[in-house]
Amino acid sequence: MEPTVKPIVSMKDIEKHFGSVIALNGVSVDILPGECHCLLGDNGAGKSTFIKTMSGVHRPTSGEIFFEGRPMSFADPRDAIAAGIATVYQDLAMIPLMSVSRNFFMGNEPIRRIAGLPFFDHDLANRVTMEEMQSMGINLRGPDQAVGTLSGGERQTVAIARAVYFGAKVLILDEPTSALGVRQTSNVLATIDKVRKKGIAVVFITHNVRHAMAVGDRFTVLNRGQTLGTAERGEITPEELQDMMAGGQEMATLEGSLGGTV
Amino acid sequence: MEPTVKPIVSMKDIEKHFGSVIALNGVSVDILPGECHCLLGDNGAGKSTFIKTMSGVHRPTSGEIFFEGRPMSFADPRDAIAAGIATVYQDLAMIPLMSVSRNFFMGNEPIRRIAGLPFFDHDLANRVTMEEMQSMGINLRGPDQAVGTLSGGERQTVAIARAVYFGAKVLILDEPTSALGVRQTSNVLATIDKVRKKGIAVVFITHNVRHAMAVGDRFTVLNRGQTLGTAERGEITPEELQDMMAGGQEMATLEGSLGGTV
Amino acid sequence: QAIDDDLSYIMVSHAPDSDAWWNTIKNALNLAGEQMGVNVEYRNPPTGDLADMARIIEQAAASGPDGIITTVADYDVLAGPIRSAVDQGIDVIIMNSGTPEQVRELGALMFVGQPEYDAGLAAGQRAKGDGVESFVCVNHKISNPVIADRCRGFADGLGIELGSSMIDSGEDPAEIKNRVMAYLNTNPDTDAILTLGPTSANPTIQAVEEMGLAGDIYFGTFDLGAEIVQAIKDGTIQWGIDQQPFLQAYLPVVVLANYDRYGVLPGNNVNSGPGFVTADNIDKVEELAGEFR
Amino acid sequence: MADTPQAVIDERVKDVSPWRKALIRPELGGIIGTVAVFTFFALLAHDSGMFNAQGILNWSTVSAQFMIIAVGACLLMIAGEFDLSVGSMIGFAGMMIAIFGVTLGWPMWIAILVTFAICMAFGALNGVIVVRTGLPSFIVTLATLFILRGFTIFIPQTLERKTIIGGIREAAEGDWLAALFGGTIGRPFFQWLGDAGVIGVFDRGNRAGEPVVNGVPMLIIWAFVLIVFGHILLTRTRFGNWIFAAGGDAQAARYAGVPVDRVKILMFVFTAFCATVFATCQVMEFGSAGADRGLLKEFEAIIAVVIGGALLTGGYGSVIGAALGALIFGVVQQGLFFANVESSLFRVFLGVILLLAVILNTYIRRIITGER
Amino acid sequence: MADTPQAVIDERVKDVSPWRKALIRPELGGIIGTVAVFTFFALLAHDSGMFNAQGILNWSTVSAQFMIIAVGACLLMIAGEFDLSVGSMIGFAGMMIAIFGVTLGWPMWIAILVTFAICMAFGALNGVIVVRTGLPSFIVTLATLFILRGFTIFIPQTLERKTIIGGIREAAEGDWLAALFGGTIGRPFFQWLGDAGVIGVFDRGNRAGEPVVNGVPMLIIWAFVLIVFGHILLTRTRFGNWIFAAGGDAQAARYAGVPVDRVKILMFVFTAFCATVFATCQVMEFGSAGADRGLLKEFEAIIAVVIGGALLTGGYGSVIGAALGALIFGVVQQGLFFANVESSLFRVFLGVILLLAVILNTYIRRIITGER
Ligand SMILES: Nc1ncnc2c1ncn2[C@@H]1O[C@H](COP(=O)(O)OP(=O)(O)OP(=O)(O)O)[C@@H](O)[C@H]1O
Ligand SMILES: Nc1ncnc2c1ncn2[C@@H]1O[C@H](COP(=O)(O)OP(=O)(O)OP(=O)(O)O)[C@@H](O)[C@H]1O
Ligand SMILES: [Mg+2]
Ligand SMILES: [Mg+2]
Repeated sequence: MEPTVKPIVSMKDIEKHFGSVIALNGVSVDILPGECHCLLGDNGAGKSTFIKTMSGVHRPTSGEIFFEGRPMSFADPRDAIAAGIATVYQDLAMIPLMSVSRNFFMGNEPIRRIAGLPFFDHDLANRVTMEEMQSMGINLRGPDQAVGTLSGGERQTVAIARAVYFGAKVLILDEPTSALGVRQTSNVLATIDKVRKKGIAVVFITHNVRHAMAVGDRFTVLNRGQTLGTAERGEITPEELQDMMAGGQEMATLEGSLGGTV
Repeated sequence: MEPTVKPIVSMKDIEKHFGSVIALNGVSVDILPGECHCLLGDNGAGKSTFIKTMSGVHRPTSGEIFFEGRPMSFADPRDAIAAGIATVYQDLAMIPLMSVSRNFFMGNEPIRRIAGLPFFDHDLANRVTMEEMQSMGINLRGPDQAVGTLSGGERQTVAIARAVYFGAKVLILDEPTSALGVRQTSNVLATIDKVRKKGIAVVFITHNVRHAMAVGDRFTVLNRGQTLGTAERGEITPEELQDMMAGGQEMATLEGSLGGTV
Repeated sequence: QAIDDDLSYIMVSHAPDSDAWWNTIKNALNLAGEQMGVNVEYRNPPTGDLADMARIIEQAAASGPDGIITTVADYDVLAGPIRSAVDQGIDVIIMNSGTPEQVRELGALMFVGQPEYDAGLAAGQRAKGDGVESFVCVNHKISNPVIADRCRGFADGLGIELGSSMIDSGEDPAEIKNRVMAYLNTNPDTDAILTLGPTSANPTIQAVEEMGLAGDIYFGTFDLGAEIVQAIKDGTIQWGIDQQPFLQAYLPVVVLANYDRYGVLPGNNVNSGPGFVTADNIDKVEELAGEFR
Repeated sequence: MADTPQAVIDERVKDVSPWRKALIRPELGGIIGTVAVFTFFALLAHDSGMFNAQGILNWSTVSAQFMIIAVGACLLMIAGEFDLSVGSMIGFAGMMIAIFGVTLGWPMWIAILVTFAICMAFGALNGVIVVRTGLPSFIVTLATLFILRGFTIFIPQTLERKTIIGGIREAAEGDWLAALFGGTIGRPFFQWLGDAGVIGVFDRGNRAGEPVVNGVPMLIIWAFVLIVFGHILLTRTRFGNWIFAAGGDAQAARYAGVPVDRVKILMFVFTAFCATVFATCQVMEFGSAGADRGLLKEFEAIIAVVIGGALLTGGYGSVIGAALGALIFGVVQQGLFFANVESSLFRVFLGVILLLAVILNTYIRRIITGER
Repeated sequence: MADTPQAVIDERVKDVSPWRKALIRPELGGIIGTVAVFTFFALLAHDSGMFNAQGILNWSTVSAQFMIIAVGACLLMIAGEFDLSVGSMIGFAGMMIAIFGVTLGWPMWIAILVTFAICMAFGALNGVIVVRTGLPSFIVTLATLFILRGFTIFIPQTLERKTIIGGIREAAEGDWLAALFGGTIGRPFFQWLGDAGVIGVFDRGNRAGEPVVNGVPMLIIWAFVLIVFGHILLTRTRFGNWIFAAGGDAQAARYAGVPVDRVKILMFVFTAFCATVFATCQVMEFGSAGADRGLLKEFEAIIAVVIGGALLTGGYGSVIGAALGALIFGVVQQGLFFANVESSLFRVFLGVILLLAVILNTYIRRIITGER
């Protein structure tokens, strides 16, 4: 955690309350350029809430966000996207009734001017979509195929391909592999690796330790709205990570309490 | 896997297709009375689909189900519930706009006859609900509190308490701990243990190996619609289970392919 | 009926599907068609929208009948389509509503009917003679501009301002009944009630009966129906304005058929109303009320 | 589990004051609205006769009409569907009774029973189509709206050559079943009240000396019976729990063993039943059936239910609330007449009240159910 | 990524035959319906004048009316909302033009512009309330339905003591803006057609010799322009993509940076714009505004859109489909007159067509979008 590289995003003491629910209770994390930062934690730990404050969906109740060193306050996701933070949400930001290429370019539609009027450039959109999907290993029947006809894994891949394509400075992936088969997972992990090598920071949320270990540079574990600290690759073993995620000591106590059945 | 005990539920060669999606591709599992049978597997492996065929939600495309030795074919969940298979679904079978006690008794409303007419016995329902929720460690403001005001974990607990209360012969829990904090998880695991000791068969779905190891007697791993076999406690280590779930060999190949970054 | 010249006439009314009064028209139309050995058709805008009616007249003209019988419910709206039909060579007879001037301007053959305003005016004058000084007009179709003319005519005949005497009663009988009762309760010095058709008359009869005002309050209505006839007999209703819808439908068909076959045409408009039906002349009306009367 | 200390529960319950707890209920919006509306008219129209015996009967009758269809619409809406064909059903049912009882001359009780059977069958058809095809009930019942209205005009037109069929009262004379839908009860009691001077008596006309109100119309009795039935069904029976469940989350309810399809179809049938009760009372009171009866009643029912706090998307609501909504609707409608307000402004009032009520109800509902 | 072999793509595309691919589109239901309807009437009413110049003009004009409001309703429905106040808005807009232009005597173009501004403001208000409060648009626009209709009756009643205001054509004489909404174009061409004997000519009166169809009404031009505009907006622009996204899943669209609230509000405004165009054309053509104009038009618009294949819950549909739906609606309505079918049966037909269309469309949509 030596500050040799300046963090691209720096979240300080973020708290987020939903009414009486305290989803985040003071979380600080730095994201460095070109690293793959894995965010781990149990269900409900606050991972999704945390990255949503980063991408402008939620405003933190308290705490500060610095983007490239400057304090930042995103009013809505559009601002964050404009600044260079692309996000693939866990609850897939895909619209099943729309075609793949329309989904791919949703919110970033390519424009071609005809007689000075801005039109959606369908040709470009279709071509890019087909190319990008192919390079992710997904063969579409055509760019106008509805997302609803894709499998869950394919949908997830479209979402990732989209975020990658719009080449953000920070790419946030909220459990991108959770709906994927092993082969597609390997594709995604390889993509993360590729993206990271381009110097883009990747925030990778998962609760699968093996997936995290495969590509992560640093690991932050959240537990019940608080961070259990950030570890670098090599400082920690998969078993230790797993323990931290599942509540570590408390789990051990629990296993004891089940009365020797373990 | 010696057939000393007669299985209470026996699923033979179950296949389930959704249109072109093959969710289950010939899965056979026996559930013994009083055992905690853990069903593990990656996301999308078919775990939920499998238990839904067991509980009457889906009809298998092919394959047979034996309940207490007799072939069974449930037309809908009501039949399965009547036969003694209670299920806590992953996509919580709770209705947020309804009160806790109404949810608790949904489909099993207690009846008190007044002048020969059957009325919903609210007093009984309220009393039972408060008691059961207390015994699960959840303090309600009152039995008429809406489920929507409960936290995700609390809702899950209501669902489990409900299934336990209606004392089925087989209790199916689809990722009951996924929305729970550690303390509540320990409560659920302790409950599973209690239930099992009463002689009730528990089918426990999870993708957390530690949770499975804590209470499981036997472990079945599903992978992409097929079973990788059933192991008994002691025959298998947590690491082996984890490997099987994540795709084992295929994962190793993947880590290799990321080119020495692992 | 050996005449085999295949004449066909279309009648276009301004009434919504459900308006009961127009049944008499339909029935008379069919009767005339049978008797004269011609084809007759009845068309109307389903919701009573006059703009839709204009389209139906255009449509009728397009289907090339020998004659069209229609109303001038709103001169502005209907003048164009009617004139086009006339210019196209289709004989047009105006019935029910319209004025002789409008008929002339449109180039229609003749007019059979009772201009709404004039009928209201005549009724108002009669009521004035009977000593009426204030009234309530029960309008069951407030959004329809045609029948509101009856209230305006009545007020003018009495020589008083319409003001808030016209109430929007809605079309539900219980609501009509209770609104009339509410009005009469708050305005106990109301001398007279005017209803604009069976829809508003029937519940109003019950309202005055229930309030014990039957026979006591001056009650006149437009158009007839079984209940209205009974109420006239009972003395609850002083008079019903009968514009003799039978004639409005029957005569045009007869005139058109004879005009087409033999080139004969009456020289004048026919005022089918207003005829006042009272307890004295009710008997003949009674039998066929709602069907031909 | 038996040794649970009761004290703990009590301790938690104290968190919310009993006062607030009694207050925050689905009907609260309806109660506030009712109080507001009555206060408003008490100030505006207190000397107009709105609150004497006759005036009360006046707005009660109108409200009772709304209540009858609101109860059906309310239960159906809680079960997660709604029915736009209520108005057409009212017209259709009245016409069927007239055709069977007058045109065909059947005994009135047979005419009424057969009409109930036909209308409830149409209700069931609505339900079956919605449940089987999964189409939104808006579309399915919109189609029924048109189809039934078409038949209501077409059938009498073809059979009788008119669209109003009268003579129903005469045909129903002395019929045991028809008596349940028409007329009034409690006449001696009101006569006594009149004699005692509690309520006014007619002082002119041919009924001078009779009390101005001579009984409670059967319509009001039906409204009362249906509200009590609906309320008990919804809150005190197993089936009521299923209604909530079916509307709250059909899938979850199905998993829990609730026969959702049956519940929804039955609620469509019940809505049709209420519409037919409405129609029967109407034709018995007014003696005639018209093809234009019931226009827009579907909206009025939905508005009453929504003012009463039910959720348009299902799973939440109360019959008492719907009844209060109907009361508000009726009182506002009649009250404007008593207050001598230009009657065409009624629609404007109605729209504004609907908006205010629904915003208030949303707020109350969020507090109760913890919706986000 | 550049070295992707194009061949692979082509190989996959072959899986689905191009024929089937061209066929399976949102408009398919509308196309099938149109063909069916025309075949039906060609058989039933071919000799009734339905397909001569005048007859074609007749059902085209009626269809064009439906199309104008269907375009607005279609885009709004795709954006996930719907508007029950369209019919009232039509009555209200016509009345406003009449009041400004005739009663107050303003120049017609100012009257028209002010009316557009007022109506679009009401549309925006609908949108803002729906978006801010999260209430269902059914309820919010139902309130607007009543409020606008109330004003449409109340205002002229108060100002002019009648509910119909005439004299608009005279007041609009020579007005540049009014000319865009009334009258016809292409007169010389039709005169030529008439002279050539292709279409009939008037044979008497002061227009003898003129063709019976003397031009294309501006109404049809407006319908055409709005359809083209709506279709291009929806399928060829960035904003069109946002409309689909807003209706498909508002939350997902918001996350992806689509300004969902703005899209929805604008679509409410556009619907109000279409309704006002409809009203302006109507008053310019007929010269008077009545308080009953536009009754039930909201349902007709929704029905046309749904027949045209749009999804009631949003996110799916096509303007061309809606236009075909409007065409079917118009042709059936007028065609039944041509075919001399009892007019009360029209509603029965409409209901049945609606049901069949929506079932067919659901089936087609499932194939396209892979819905379960
Ligand atoms: N909009 C909201 N309103 C209220 N509470 C919320 C909201 N969003 C999240 N929460 C609560 O905040 C807590 C953290 O949720 P979050 O979704 O961030 O967890 P997570 O770590 O992403 O879990 P998972 O692994 O299941 O995705 C949970 O208790 C959740 O119920
Ligand atoms: N109703 C359905 N229609 C079509 N496909 C379905 C349906 N239900 C499930 N599937 C598919 O079947 C496969 C298995 O799904 P299932 O929900 O059983 O997985 P799972 O093991 O429970 O995963 P998870 O851990 O995410 O809950 C998935 O590919 C899913 O998309
Ligand atoms: Mg999450
Ligand atoms: Mg699952």
